[in-house]
Amino acid sequence: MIRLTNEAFDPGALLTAFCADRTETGAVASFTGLCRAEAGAAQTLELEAYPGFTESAIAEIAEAAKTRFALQDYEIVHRVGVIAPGEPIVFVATAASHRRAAFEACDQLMDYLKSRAPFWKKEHGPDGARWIEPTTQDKADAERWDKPAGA
Amino acid sequence: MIRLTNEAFDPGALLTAFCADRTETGAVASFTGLCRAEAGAAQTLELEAYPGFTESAIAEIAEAAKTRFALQDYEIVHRVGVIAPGEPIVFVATAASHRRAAFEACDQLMDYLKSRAPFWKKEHGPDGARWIEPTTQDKADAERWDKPAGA
Amino acid sequence: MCQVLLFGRLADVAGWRERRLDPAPATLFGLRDLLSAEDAQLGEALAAPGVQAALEKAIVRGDRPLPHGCEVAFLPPMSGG
Amino acid sequence: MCQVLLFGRLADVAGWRERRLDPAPATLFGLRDLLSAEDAQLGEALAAPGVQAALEKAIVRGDRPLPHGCEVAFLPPMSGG
Repeated sequence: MIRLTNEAFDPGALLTAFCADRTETGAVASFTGLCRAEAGAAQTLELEAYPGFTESAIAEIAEAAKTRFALQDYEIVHRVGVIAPGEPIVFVATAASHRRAAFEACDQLMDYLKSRAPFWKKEHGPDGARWIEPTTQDKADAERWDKPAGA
Repeated sequence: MIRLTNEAFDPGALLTAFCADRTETGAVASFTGLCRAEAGAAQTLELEAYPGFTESAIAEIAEAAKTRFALQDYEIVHRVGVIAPGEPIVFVATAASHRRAAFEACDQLMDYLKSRAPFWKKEHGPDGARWIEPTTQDKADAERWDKPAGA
Repeated sequence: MCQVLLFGRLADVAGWRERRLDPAPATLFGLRDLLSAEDAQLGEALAAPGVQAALEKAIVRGDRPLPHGCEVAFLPPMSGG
Repeated sequence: MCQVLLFGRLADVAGWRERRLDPAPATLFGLRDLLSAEDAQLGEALAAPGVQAALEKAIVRGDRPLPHGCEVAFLPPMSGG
């Protein structure tokens, strides 16, 4: 399931629901990205998506990861709009028989979401607002997955 | 925080509490290990710990990971006693400024917990009960972390 | 007729996010030229490296005819989430 | 006096998990010999590869004197969680 939301969400409630009624899942990995205050350097974050387009782009990546890592299930919830420090921005959970697949799929999905997913991000800080582009580290992280599996 | 419990627990409630009031944490990774039914091959799992000894052994590993990955915080909850299919066995959460550290620390803690932590595990299946030892894969996973960082 | 959407800093530069053009130019390049002629700053921003166009929510490269009633979006480099 | 704890399959083999010995042998090896003399199957299980002893919740290798009132545990190979 992939969902964009304007409202604050509780990652724990999502994890509870995601883990429920699983008798053949051994491993659930999750990642929650939170908005950092950066000691006052960033006050709020503003995220814009292109509804329809953004979910499709994420779904393409997520379905490829599902196949690659033989996932049983995944869930991706991404906040849009104005986000205050301490609030969750993104939640990703993956379910698999064994933990390596769950971890690697979750890690890969986050790398794609952070560097390549169609969001536009503005940081509102004490010196005004600025648009953010992916960091060099984010790009390098995402490129780790571009080689074929096992290479 | 490290805790052993005889009672079923909700990983989502733990994640909610772990994420609360964090304004300088960018990344929370979590892992939930669930008891698999294995299509009837395993009916319940029975886990024994040595109270005091087991928590200390885990704490030593967790504190080393906290230093190695510059974690802000971690939480480890491990079930003991009789565990039914679908129930959570273990929950690990890690908090860091950035996601790579949170993921790697969570992954490492799970590798140690699965292969080296002082638990004794009995599987009760249709053909009776048997004591489990770490799989070769579990041992290999844990050994990935034995080399010094960056090697 | 077509619906034009701007995202990220393109919307900030233009001062609008969504606009209905009726009549609309026949092609994507015609639309970009029209927007650039009306607003030189937006024209410059649209020509910046990494700006992409989407027609009916799919990225397109090069020129395309614009069907009646279509949705065109101009997307600056994506920030990631 | 000392408190003896068995874990995992050692407890299954012995049929007990915890036992108070009073008086207790003076050393860890003395304790192991006593338990093995009483129960040959437990003796064999204690001698199996990977079985470790802990004194006051700390793993010890080799023989040790047993202080009065101490806790000794015998631990078969750990399964992990």
